[in-house]
This record gives sequence, structure tokens and C-alpha cells, in this order.
Amino acid sequence: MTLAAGHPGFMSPTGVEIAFVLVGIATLGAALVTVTTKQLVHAALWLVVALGGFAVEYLLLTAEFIAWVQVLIYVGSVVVLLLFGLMLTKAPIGRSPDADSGNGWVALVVAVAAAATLVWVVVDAFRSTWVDLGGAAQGSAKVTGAILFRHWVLPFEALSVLLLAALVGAIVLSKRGAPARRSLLSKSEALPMRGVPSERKARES
Amino acid sequence: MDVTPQPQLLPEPRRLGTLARLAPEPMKVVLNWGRRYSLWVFNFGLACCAIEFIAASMARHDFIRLGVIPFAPGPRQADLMIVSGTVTDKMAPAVKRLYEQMPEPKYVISFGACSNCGGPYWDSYSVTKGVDQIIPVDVYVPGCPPRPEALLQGILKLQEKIARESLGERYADGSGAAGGNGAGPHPSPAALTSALVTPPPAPAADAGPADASAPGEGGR
Amino acid sequence: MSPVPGHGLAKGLAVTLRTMTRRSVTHQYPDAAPHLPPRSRGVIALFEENCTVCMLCARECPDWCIYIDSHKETVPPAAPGGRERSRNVLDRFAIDFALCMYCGICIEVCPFDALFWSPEFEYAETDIRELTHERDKLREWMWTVPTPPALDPGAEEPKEIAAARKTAEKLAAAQETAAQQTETPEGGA
Amino acid sequence: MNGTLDVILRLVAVLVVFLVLPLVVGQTEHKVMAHMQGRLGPMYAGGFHGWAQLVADGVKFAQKEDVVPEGADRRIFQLAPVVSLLPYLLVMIAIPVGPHGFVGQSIDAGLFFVLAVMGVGVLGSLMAGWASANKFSLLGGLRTAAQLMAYELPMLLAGASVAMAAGTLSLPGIVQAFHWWWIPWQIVGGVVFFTAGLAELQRPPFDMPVADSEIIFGAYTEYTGLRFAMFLLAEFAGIVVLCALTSVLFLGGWHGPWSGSLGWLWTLVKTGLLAFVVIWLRVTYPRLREDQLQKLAWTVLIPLALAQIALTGIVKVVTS
Repeated sequence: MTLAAGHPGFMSPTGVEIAFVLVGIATLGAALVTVTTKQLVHAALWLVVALGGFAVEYLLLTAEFIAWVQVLIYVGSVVVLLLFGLMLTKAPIGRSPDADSGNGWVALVVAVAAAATLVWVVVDAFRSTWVDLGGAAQGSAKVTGAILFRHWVLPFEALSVLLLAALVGAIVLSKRGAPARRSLLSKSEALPMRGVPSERKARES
Repeated sequence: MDVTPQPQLLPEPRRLGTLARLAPEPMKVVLNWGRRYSLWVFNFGLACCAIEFIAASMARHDFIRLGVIPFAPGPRQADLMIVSGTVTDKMAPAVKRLYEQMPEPKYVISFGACSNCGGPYWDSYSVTKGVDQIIPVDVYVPGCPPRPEALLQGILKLQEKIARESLGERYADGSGAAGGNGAGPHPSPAALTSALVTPPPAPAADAGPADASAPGEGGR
Repeated sequence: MSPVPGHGLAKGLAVTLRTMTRRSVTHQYPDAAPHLPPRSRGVIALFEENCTVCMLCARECPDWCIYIDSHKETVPPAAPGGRERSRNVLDRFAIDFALCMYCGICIEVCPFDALFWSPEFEYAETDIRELTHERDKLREWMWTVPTPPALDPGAEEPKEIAAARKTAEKLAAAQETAAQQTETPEGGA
Repeated sequence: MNGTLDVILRLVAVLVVFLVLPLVVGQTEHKVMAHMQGRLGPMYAGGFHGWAQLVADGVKFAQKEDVVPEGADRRIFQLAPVVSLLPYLLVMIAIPVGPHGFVGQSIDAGLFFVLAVMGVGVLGSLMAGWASANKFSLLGGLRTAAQLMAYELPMLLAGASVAMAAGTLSLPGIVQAFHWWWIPWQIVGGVVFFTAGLAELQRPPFDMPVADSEIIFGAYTEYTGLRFAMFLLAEFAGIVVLCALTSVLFLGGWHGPWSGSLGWLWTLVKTGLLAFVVIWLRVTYPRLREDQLQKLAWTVLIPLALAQIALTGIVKVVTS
């Protein structure tokens, strides 16, 4: 980010800016369809389109690294996980009548409020900051890495610790679950094993 | 249960691939060549003949040489169905259903005496008297069971037929007029159950070629 | 259990690689004729001249796939004043190879050696009606019947050959004596 | 205008490679598999040793009836093959073949681009599996998703190890930084990368999602004609991409004798050898069961990949 000396202004948009706005509109449209469609899997696939739109926006802002990480993590993993979940729940083909929870208006209000807050904060924070698209790439892997490990190393480490805690938690949960199930299993297995001879004895006698 | 097809024709989707519909005449040679050497095979093994089929697919005879590729996992990807073994009346609906699930253009080889016309079980109450009673058959391979080489020869015969045919003729009309043998997409039962034995001329006055038109009769 | 982990995996790879370097075992059938055993059951040939229309084959056929039609003909007496003979004439002899189960019972029961196994198998048809081979076609198959295998060395001579040889020898001896008798007077002259 | 022409030429070259190399791999698979099983493989299509078998297949697929099941979600069903095929075309653009800019398009974060786009390709299988309205397709889709989630991680980690070693994410940059001693250094990562890639492509022995003896053909059960051919082409294009990537990342791409003039040939040779290994593995090993598949990913590949990263880090710190 560089402080622009003279304001470039909104009046003479460049090609990149036009593309940015168009892709933004398309992304917004995809996002709207995602939340309004009644077909569950379609919603997930529209989400892919929206996330892909975001990746394109990052690319237009020369943040190449972030763009590909976006595709890799969100499209490649999160949406796959989503689809996996939807398939497990036997998502029907066609409209699901119960896809609408009836809270549409509340959700709309919350969404608009959140969007307004974010837009206001971002606009206020970067009021006179302009991305110089013509110069050196500012979102390349090298720059991102340098910024991450120099200026933002503390949040990065904190996040790592958080993730580590989550990982340990998952392992502990699965570890605690396993012996319990095993004991249950052994009990249910043991019962008939013990029960059968006695029954037979009872029948014989 | 009566598995003999009723004379009425099923509504068959004729949506072939774009290339097959729009091709000019010289292209037909190429198209026929493609279908001839890419016969993904769907083995309907029902009895002992299936063993000979398997032998034909193995290293010693290897029908992949002829382009008969046994990788089709299901009927949707298959072009050629080889019915090898005794078709029982209980199995017949399954045979017909799987045949219908194959996409056009599709071919059928009847392999062995049982699927040709019932074979040793021709007078059994439960055996379909030939798979051609339910689906149209392109090539009949005789034998009980036939040698693997006989299957290869049957495939060669089919390939010759494919090289000669025209898809337009094959699907011009479902009435069984296509082809010389009446084995169009939907041959009428009368054509299939025509009498093999022309009765001696003395007693019978009206020796028609297709007198065994009563449905449900094997005619052989 | 092998001491090296992955030993079995490597062994599997070695097997396939070794097979690849070897010559394949495939028989190239349409290009090269297969080597069929002499008694393989390909198709049944009819030696029509031997058939007496006794109908044994049609009656013994488990599938009833042999169709025989015939009629009786009256043959005029060989010598004048003799009795008229009646004789069966074959009108139709057909085998439905779509139905035939290749058990060979017809060949076994034929008392006059009119039916033979031929190893030919290349007669798949696009029309099932053509699988019913009529008399002429069955006669054609006769040309593909292999010669019967040679007898064991030192085996007893077949009776008919022995009889034929005996007749031939007798004939030859008679001719020789006749020749000698004609030669002797000439030589004496 | 010269620049535009250059770009167009490069894209056309990539397209041609994309259409030709998978067919070559497919034909090689036919022949190699046949000979490994003591057979001959295709012999008649096209005359000389059946070289045109896949061409005949293509011609046939173009004529087949195009079946869309009645209960299927039509649009998604028809879109799925394209979604699974296109990413591999995109990936091929970024793979460097030779030195001096012999690449479709050099991308700064090339490694991430390649892995991300390859992950998108699997979305096609998921869409196909769900939209076919067939229980076997659905099961295949589920297995695909589970397999993807298990194997994406080791693949990423192994790729990250190379990126650490080279100090760059750009694929040409990684090849540039390659030295011969990287092969023993990164061998574990290479094996993990290759194995995980095989699993992501659903190649045997990791073909549980299309196990035909259990679930017909997994997500592709209902596909016929050209759409099915697209899935097949995607599989073979995937093999090409995976082998090219492995040779670029772990085997030094164009490095070799006379790499100045024959660099592209070295890349091709290494890719071809790896493709042969892919076929070899397919012929040799039986299919892994679903639980064995997951176990291999989580208990073998990921720890190995992590160990490789640790090793790379240590060596990197010591040498620099």
C-alpha cells in the first residue's frame, strides 16, 4: 500500500477497475443466489462461484498468493467438506421446501448491518490509500511472507497455538471416545458369551 | 410370466451423438470404423458359456486385440452385450432392462446354444427359448459351449456387419425393416418366431414362412 | 513375514516387469489358424452316401435338433422276374446348430458311419435361421473332417481293411497266374 | 501485437499437448498393461499394433446416445465433465517444460496455483456423483470427497517442502534452484507427493471411488458418450499433469546432460517414465479398501510429509 500523492479519482476508471467492479457484481450475485436458492447442493456450488469470484478479485489486486490460497483452501477443501456433508445427509435433487427457516428478514437485517459496518470501517481506515497496480506486485508470496513473519508474527503465532489446541483437543476427544466404545462393545459381546451357556444349561435342566 | 415382447414398439430415444446425426456420407466410413474397433463389452454371463467368454478375454485369446474392451463397468458405457448362458424367464427382465440401459448404437452377441434358442433346456418350463425373444440379437455364435475362437469369429462377423451398416438405416424405423435379418431395434415376435422347419408339402396346404405367430410359442 | 518392509510390494512389481519382457502367450487367431485337437467337436458333417435314413440319430438326439425327411422309392428288380425292392431316399437332413449341444450321440449311434466330427467352428451367423445347416452344407463339412488317427503300431488290422486287402491280394494273385499262363505259351513259342 | 501472438501460440501449443499426451498415455497403458499380463493389447484398430485404438474410442464415443437420467439434476449433470476436465488444461499452462521461459505462462505462486486448480477438478466428480440420482454415484462421490480430503494434505505438505528448499513458489524457479543432491534429500517428499497425487486421481490401487465390483463406476456410473469420454480424458490428463509436476518438483525437470538445448526432452522423458510407473502400479497392485486408504493417508503419508518438512528445514538452516 502506498499513499498516493495525487488522488487518482473515480472519474477515469482503468480497465482493471472496470473488471474489478464487474467481477464484484458477479460475485455479489452468486452470493445472493447462494443464500436464496432452495436447492441445497446448488447453494454449495454457487458458493464455489462466489469464492472463485473473490479469488479473481484478489488476482486483480495483484495479491496472487492470497488468491490461490483462497482457491486451495475454500474451493478445494471447505466446499468439498460441505458437499461431503450434504451428500451424507442425502440432499435431495430439486427444491427442498424446508430450506427456508423463516428467519429471512432477520438474516437480511443482520447481513446489511454487518456489511455496512465492514464497509464503513474499511473505507474509514483506508480513506486515502490507493493500491498501485502498475508497480511491483504487493501481494506476492515474498511480500506476504515478509509482512507475515515481520510485522504480524505475534498474531500468526497466536493463531498457530489456537490451531494446535484445536488439534490436541480433537485427538483427546477421539482418544476418550475410543476406550468408552471399546468397553461398551466388550460388555455387549461378553454378555451373550456368558449368557448363552447358562441359558443352555437352564434349558437342559 | 410371459416374457415374449408385445408387438407394440417402445418409445426409444433416438438422440445419438452429434457426430452420428450430422455426418456426411464419406464420414460414415470413419464413423463405422470407430464403432467397429471400439466395442466396449458388457458380459452378461449366466452359465458355463461365461467361462469360455472369460477365456476369450484372458491372455491366451485376448479379444482386446479386436478392440473389444472389457472395461465397461456398467451398461451405460457399453456398446456390446454378450449374453453367454441360459436365460431363464426369471432373469429375462433383468437382461432386457440392462439392454435398455445401454446407449444406442448397441449390439448384442448371443453366445452359445442356451442363449441362441434354449439349447439343452429348450423344453424346460423356466428357460427363455433364446435371448432373441426379448432383445434383438446381431450375431449368434453356435456351440455348447463355443470355443473362445468361435467368439472371436462372432466378433469379426459383427465387425463386418458394423462396417457395412448405416446408422440411418438402423434407426430409420423401429419396425424391424432395417437389416436383412429382421433384427432391427424392435423386431416383431412373428419375425423372431418364424418356423425353421418347413412342413412337408403333402399334408399342409398353407405353408407360410411365418405361421407360428402365436405369442409365447418358441416355434422351434 | 519378510524382514524388509515393502519386500512384497517390490516382488509384485518385479513379477509384472518380468512378464512384460517375456513373449506374450496370446494366440493370434484371425491371423493364424488355431491348433485344434483332432477330435475337437466343432461341427457335425454328414457323409450323405452312407445315410440309410434309419432315423437313429434323430431319435437319440437329446435336443431333437436333427430334422430328417425321406420317402420310399420302389426299385425295379435287378434281374427280370425278381422281386421289387423298396429303398429309403433322403429328402432333407438338417441339424439346427443353434440348438445342438454337441454331445455327439448322433455320431455314436450312427450304424453306417454317416456322421463325423469336424473341428471347424467358424460358422457364427447374423440370422439364427442360417444356423440350421441343410444337407448340402452338412455334406460340405465332410471335406474338413480330419483323417482318423493312425492305429497303434502292431495293432490288429481293421476288419474291413483286412477283408479288402485279402480280396485285392486274391485278385492280384489271380491276375498274376493269368499273366503267367499267357506268358508261358508265348515264351515257349 | 507480438506479445499477443506469443501468448496465443503458447496457448495453442498447450492445447495440442493437452489433447495429444493423454492419448499417448492411454495407448501406452493399453499396451504396457497387456504385455505385463502376457497379452498383446489392441492390434487391429489402425493397422500397426492398434495404434489408433483410442482414436476409434473417441469416434465411437462421439456417436453414442447421450443419456441423462430422468431423476438427475440436468444442468449439473451436464456441467460436471467439463468441470473435471478444464482444471487440468489450466494446470498444464503453468508447468515448465524447458529452460529460458519454455512454459505456457510463468506464474509467481505457481505451486499453489497448480495444487489449487487440481483440487477444483475433483469437484467435477462430486457434482457428477450427486447429480446422477443414483445411489452408486452418490457413494462414489462420497468416497471421492473423503479421499480428496485425506490426500490433499500430504500432497500440499510435500509440495511445501520443495518450496522451502528452493525458497520460491514459482515452478520455473524451483527447477532453476534444483541440484542433483535434492533427489536423496527430497525423496520421501517425492514419494508422498506421487502417492497422494495417484490417490487424488483415483488411479489404481487407490480407485476405491470407482470400484466397479462394488459401486459400478462410482460417480461416472450414469455417464455415456462424450461426457464419459471427458471423464476418461480428465483421468489421463491428470496422469500427465501429476507426472510432469513430480518430475518438475522432485526430479529436476529439464536438468540433465545438454539441458541447454535438450531440456524439454529431459522433462518429457522423466514424465514418461513416471507415467510408466503409474501404469505399472495399476497392473501390479490390488485395490486398497476404504479404511486402508484412509489409514495410509493419515498414519503414513502425513507423518512422512511432516518429517520431510522438518528435515528440509534443518538442512536449509544448516546450509544457509
